[in-house]
Amino acid sequence: MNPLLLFLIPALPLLGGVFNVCFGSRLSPRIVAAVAVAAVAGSCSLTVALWSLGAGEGTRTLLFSWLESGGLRADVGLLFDPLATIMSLMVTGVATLIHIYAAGYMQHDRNPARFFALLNLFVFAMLCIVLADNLLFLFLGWEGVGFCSYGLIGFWYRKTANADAGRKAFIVTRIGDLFLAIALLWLFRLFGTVAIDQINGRAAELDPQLLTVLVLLLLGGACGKSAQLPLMTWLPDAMAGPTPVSALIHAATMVTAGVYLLCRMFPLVSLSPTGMAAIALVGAATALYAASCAVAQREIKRVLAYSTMSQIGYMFLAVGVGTVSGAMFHLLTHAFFKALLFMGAGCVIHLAGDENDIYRMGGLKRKAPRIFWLFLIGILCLAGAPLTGGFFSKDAILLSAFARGDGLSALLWGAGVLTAGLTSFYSFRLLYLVFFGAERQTEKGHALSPLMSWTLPPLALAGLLGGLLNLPHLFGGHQWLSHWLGETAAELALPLASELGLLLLMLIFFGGGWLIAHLRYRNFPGEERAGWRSFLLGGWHFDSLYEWLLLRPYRSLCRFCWQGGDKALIDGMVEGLGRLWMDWGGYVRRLSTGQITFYLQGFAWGVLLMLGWFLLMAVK
Amino acid sequence: MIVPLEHILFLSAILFVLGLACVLARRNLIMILIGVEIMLNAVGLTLVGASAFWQQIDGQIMVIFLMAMTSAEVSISLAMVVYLNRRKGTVDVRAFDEMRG
Amino acid sequence: MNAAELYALLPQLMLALGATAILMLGAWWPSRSVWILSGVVLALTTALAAGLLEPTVSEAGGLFSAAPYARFFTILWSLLVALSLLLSLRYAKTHRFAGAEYTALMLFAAAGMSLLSAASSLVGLFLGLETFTLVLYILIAFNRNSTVGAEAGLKYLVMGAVATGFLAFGIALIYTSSGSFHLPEAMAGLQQGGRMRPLGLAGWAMLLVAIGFKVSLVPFHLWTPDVYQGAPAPVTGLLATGSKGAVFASLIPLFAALGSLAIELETVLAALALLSMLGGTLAALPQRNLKRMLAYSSVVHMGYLLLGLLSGGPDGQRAVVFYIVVYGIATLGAFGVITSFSRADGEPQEYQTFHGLGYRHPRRCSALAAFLLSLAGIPPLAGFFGKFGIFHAALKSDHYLLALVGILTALVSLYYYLRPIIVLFMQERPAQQMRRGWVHEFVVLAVCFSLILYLGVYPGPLLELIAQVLPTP
Amino acid sequence: MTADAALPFALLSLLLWLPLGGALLCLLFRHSGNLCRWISLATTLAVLGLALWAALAAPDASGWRFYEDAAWIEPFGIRYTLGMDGISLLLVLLTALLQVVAILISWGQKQHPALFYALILIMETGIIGVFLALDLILFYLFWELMLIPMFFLIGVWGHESRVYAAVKFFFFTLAGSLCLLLSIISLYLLHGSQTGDYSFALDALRQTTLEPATEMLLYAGFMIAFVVKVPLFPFHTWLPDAHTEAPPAGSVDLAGLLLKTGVYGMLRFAFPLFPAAAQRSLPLLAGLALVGIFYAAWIAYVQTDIKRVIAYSSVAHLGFVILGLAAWNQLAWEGSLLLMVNHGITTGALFVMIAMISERSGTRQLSQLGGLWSVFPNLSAFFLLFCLASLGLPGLANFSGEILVLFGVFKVRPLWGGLAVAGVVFSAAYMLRVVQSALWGETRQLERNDDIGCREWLILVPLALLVVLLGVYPAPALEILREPIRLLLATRGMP
Amino acid sequence: AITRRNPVHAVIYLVNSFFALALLFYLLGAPLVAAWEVIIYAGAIMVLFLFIIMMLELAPTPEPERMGPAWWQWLPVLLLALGLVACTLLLIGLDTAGSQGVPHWYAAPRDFGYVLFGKYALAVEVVSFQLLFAAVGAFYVGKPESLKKTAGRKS
Repeated sequence: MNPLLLFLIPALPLLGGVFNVCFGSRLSPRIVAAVAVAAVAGSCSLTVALWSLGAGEGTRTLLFSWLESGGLRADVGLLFDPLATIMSLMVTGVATLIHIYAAGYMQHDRNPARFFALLNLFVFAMLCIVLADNLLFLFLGWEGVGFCSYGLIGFWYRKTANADAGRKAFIVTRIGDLFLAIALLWLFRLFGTVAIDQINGRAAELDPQLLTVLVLLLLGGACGKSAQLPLMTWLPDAMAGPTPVSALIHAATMVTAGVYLLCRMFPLVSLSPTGMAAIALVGAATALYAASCAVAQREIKRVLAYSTMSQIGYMFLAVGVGTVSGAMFHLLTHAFFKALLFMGAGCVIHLAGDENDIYRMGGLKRKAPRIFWLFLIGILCLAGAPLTGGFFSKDAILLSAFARGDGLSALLWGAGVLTAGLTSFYSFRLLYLVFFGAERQTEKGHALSPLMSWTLPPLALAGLLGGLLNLPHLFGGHQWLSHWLGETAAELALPLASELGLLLLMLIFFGGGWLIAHLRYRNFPGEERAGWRSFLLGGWHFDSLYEWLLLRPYRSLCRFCWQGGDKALIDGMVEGLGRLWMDWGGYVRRLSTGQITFYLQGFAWGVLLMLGWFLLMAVK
Repeated sequence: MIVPLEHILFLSAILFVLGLACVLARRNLIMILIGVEIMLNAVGLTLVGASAFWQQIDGQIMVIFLMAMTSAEVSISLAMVVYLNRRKGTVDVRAFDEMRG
Repeated sequence: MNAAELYALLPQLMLALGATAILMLGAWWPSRSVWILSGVVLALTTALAAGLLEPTVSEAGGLFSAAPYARFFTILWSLLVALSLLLSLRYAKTHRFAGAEYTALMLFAAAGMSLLSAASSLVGLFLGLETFTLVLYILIAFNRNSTVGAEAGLKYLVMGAVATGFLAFGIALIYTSSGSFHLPEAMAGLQQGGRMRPLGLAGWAMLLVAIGFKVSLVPFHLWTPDVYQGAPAPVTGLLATGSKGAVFASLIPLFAALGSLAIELETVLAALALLSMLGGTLAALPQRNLKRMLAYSSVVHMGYLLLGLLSGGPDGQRAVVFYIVVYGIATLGAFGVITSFSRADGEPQEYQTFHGLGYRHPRRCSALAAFLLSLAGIPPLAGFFGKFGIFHAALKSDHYLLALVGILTALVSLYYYLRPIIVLFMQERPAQQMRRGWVHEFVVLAVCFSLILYLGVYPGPLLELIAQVLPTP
Repeated sequence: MTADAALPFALLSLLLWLPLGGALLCLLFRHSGNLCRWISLATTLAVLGLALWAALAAPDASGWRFYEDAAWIEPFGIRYTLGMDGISLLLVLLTALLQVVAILISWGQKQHPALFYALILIMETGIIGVFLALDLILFYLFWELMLIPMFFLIGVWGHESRVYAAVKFFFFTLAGSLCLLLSIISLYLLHGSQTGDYSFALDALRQTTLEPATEMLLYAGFMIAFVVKVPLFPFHTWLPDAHTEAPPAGSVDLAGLLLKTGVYGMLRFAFPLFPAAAQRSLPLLAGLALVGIFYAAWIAYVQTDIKRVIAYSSVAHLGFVILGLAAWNQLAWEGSLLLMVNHGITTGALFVMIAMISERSGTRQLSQLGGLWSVFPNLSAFFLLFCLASLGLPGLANFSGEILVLFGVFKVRPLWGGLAVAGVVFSAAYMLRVVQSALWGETRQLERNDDIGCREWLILVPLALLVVLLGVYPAPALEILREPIRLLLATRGMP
Repeated sequence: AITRRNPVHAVIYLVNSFFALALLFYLLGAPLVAAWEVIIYAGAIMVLFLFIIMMLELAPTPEPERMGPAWWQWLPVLLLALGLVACTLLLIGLDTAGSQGVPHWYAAPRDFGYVLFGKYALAVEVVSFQLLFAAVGAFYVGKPESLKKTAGRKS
């Protein structure tokens, strides 16, 4: 098969996007949506068709040289290796479903061209990240998804809050990008190339301390994109976008790009223990933090957003403890069930009459039983109910952490387990509040488009059965994913008993969370006091902290530079100089008094001075 | 030898400065012009002295030109004085300061 | 005196005799335009004669040189006066000038200026200078309806008379010291053991006062704005260009004759140049009257010229002569625009009368802008190469400080040159309509404008010509 | 030396004087604004065509594609020497393009149209002259020639405080120019006294041997002129005023072209003439550039006038360009020049768009704009595109230059590079603020409701295509630049 | 002469000083110049001055006392003058030529005329033109208003 066909994978969404940009506003919404869906679906089927190219070392292919100058060479080139295949399949697959869903979701929108164009472009950019064979091309995709996310979060731009959320997302992730860019520059300085495989291959030549710095920089980049501590504040706000966007970008794909990046660079990353520890620590901390926040959220999508953050924390943890397959495994399952949950949430919001607040929902189970069941599957996966995809992937990560055996790992493991409990609690809290109890919503709901409801089952299926991808030996699996990714060291050196014990522990935490949620929210009265919840609701008030710590000083700095620096100092100096000349000019001018006698005295003084000077000269 | 050249020059210099002082101090237009005449006469003295010193006639000839020139100037100046006096009714130079600055 | 010498001075004689003839005939047949136009023709003929006739002797009567250098300036001043006369055709009509007298005086002024530029002796210098000074006394006060004109005339007269005294005293002292009026001998006679004799120094001090007055160097410049403001615009044009240029033209042979003794005067000249550049610039900044601004700007330009003179050498001299030409054209043009805007009740001088005028009278106003920019030394106008030459010469002769001050003042001076331009073109307020220009005025302005542009783009030929006519090898 | 022997006419001279001819025609037919419009459009298009034709020629061994030399002012040793290598070519192309845009954007000029078009054309001659001249005085002449038309463009057709802005612009740049003149003359004299050959030719003057102190002094004189024009912090304050007050075409020319002349001057004259001094000045240059990147971005963030934001963004971008120059290697220099071209296009396009927006909304205040997308989706889409390009989104024009600069800088000075990257975040902050206030939110009071018309499409589509093309496939431009830059870097005294 | 308040007195004093100067000229061997000094300066110019003064004083002028300088007006001028005198005298005194004597010498009027109309013939021409134009100018400027009007109409 012609490797150049690989370029069609990202190119199809690009073409779709460009088509909709150029002509979308003149075509009917149906055609627009159809083009978008077709582009992504085509890309998905191509991925499947070209699957074989990705085996083993993978395939490298090159279209043209993007930037070439003085030793730098950045191609538009793809690296279709196992990691990329699996990721691109996930991206295109989930994206196809979400596109279809979106076609239904947006069918009342007057002009969806912008939406679908951006969505297509997003898929293109995401595929660039996934498939890029060099870091610069990856960076293109990296920024591209950032922009598309910006555009889509603020899609309903009339509300300033939405646009603000988009901007926040863009800028906060850009802070992360800054680190990635520095890492990129540094790597080029060190290796003279930006090709991923070369960098990975020669990473061992580097000084360990330098390596640590590089890894930390990469981590910074990943944190920004994946909403990890401390750059996580944008994700909850990003829920202002349309739900399919949240599902695609802020759950399944873009936010996992950070994880993907770290996996991509894993040969390099793994060489720095400090860096790895930092990654794991960030992951675990974020997981715990986000889970704690999710407990108190009131908006359905914000709950999911925090849960996404928390789950990505797990993935970081996985990378940090050295299991790429674990990370990728959780990434995949999470993509499925979280997309499912978001899309389900979209349906719920529709049904509840565009109501977001879960305290004002309830009793939806009777109204839409099918959605309930699908949502339940998602919740179970998220909470880590045994035998669901989420259960296996999460378990694999915790096992790996536990298996490392050192103190830090134990701590991380503990955090992971605690998080699992919290996850279970807030998942079921969500479920109960939305679907059980009395109907609390005031608005009348809309009917669901079939396009919306029928895209959920495949995802539900994928979520449920996702575990099969990397079924551990304990359950008779072959760990297909690990093998596909070429990870041989994934065999855990744990005794079976402790493995089982750990499983049991997980089960206990799952059950405990469920139980508490059941007791508290089975028949929820409607409101609960704020108190400590407001602290969690506000995400530990990180936003205000940043506002006080960074934004306000920044704004004052800006204003100071303008008024103080430019206007007062530089312009003041220049204008002051001008005024000085003017003033002196005024004095000199006043010498012309109009009096002849005075003018003649000027003569006399002049001649006196000259004579005096000549006298001095003559005497000398 | 009659006198050293110095003495002639001293005398003419003093005369010149006296004329200048008159020009500077007086406000009456006519007095200013008289001051100028004194200055020019001092110059004449110098020239005649120098002419004698170098035993050349050129210096004296210059004095003649000076005189001719002076008379031309004086005629114009006095015409101007008459003209100005007719316009402003005064010969005080302080009155002529319409333009300044 | 013989025929050859007379022949050598034919152009000047033509001017003087022609002036007399016009004066005489004008008494019998009073007509304004006829005499002014015949004055123009006469001046042009003179220029032609000076350009074509090759004199057989190099010096006439030991007073005036007939060298190419002198003839160059004869042509220049004749042309200048021709242009000024052409320019004043309408002006003379609106202000009811006596045509024959006016023409005769202007022509005689041209004769005086060219005599001054040609002077090869101190006597010649004195006579040339006095000739046109006398004429200017009258011309400045020529407009008998104007009080300011009379005041200006008075100021110039009194100051001029005193300056004449200084000039004569200076010449007398130098003569005393050296025993000769003829420039090379007179200057050589000042030397004593490689230094200048004290008497010579005293003489030079007096001489510099007179020169400083004529070309208005600080601190002898105070009369300048008043006289510029009061005098009729065409006369101011002549005063600003011809009288100053002629003095500088005469200074070049004077300094050339001085030779190495010039070092003695250097500090004083440098100080004068410095003061002129700075003082003129400063005083011009707050001006709101175009003529006064031009007066102060001329002070600055004289500072530049002095800087060029100070730099000496063929480069400096060439730069000075070129600058005189370029400055003359631009200044004449600027006053030409003022002339053509003038009305019977006065000339527009205050900036506020110029508001937005650029769009009512685009041709004249753009010409004015071009002249001002040329004075400011903005390429591609001729003023740039003028300044370029001066700074080039100054740097070549290691006058770094002066060159720096020159650059600085050139920068600051831009402000006052831009102000009228801003007023002309960048003000919303509709302006009053000015007089429609006469075709004569347009001809003059067009000539000045094209010269400014031509010399700004292709100054080579003129520079080469100047280099050829310079007095010293 | 002449590569254009095959051509039947002097291409460079034609390129140079054609706009001036157009300007004279405009002034001649000044009573018919419509005719002037077409004359100027035809002229600029012809120049563009010529420039494109010039791009087809191959460079000769010494790097010149075209070269012309003629005697001019013999007494001073000034010659009329024009030369076009890759750098000039690219910048001339940019000039030709942006001038067409400038004419098109001011199509509806009501106030004194003839003079307006004539001035734009005169400025084109000046700018092209700067990019082609190889004799220092000739260069200086064109350098100043750009000034007067710009002064009038700002002063006559500008907005509220136009006179202040025009005068400020004139003074800042003239102050620099005069230092340049002083340096040029001194260098000429030094060279003349050393070799006896008084010449202003660049090639000749490069052979001058200089004392380090003298070299530094002369170099400083050159650099002040260029740095003011660029403008580098802290000489930049004329720019926001000039930009804000200038009419659209003026802003386009100012941002797109005039600023470039400063950088070009450094590359073509200051660095090759004084390589050692240039080397020593690099840290200072880089420091100022870095400060400028941040400082300008910060100030841009709190501006209320949309034009001022873009103006400050220009300062920041030019900071990147200078930083690239300071890195002194092939990579960074190619990046700098590419960024310069890209910045010219994007910022030019942004000013064009601001003009269109303020025509419709009647204001340039960010606080009074809003919700434009719902009324003018096409217009807004273009605006968004150019804003994104300006904030350095990969795949669009600015990024390709910026990242090359960063690579080049980081290669030699990691600290500078690392700091400069941080500037990117701030650029996103102010650019998005503009997008936010203009496009999103509730729609405000508008004066017109029509989305972009035919003429505007004609302006925007080529610019947009270029922005994308230069972002995705800048190779042709880099190819043109490669050889000249290599030659520049390989010259005497340059390490 | 310079301190007199009344210009007439000043002129009379001045004539005195001219006579004295003429004597000096004669002593320095310039009899012709001395004669002209008396004739032109004392005879013509001063008489002209007197005439003008007389003519103008017919017009009512504000108190002549005020026109004279007050004592304080003299002070800076006096200082200036003293400084100038000092400088000039010192400069002259420094010159070695100063101490040499002026020889007995006599410029015969015949030689004088010969030089004047031989060597300086051109200058004489120029001066004559000057005088002519000065006369014209004086006439033009001095014309009374009424005359001017008729002249304006005629020309």
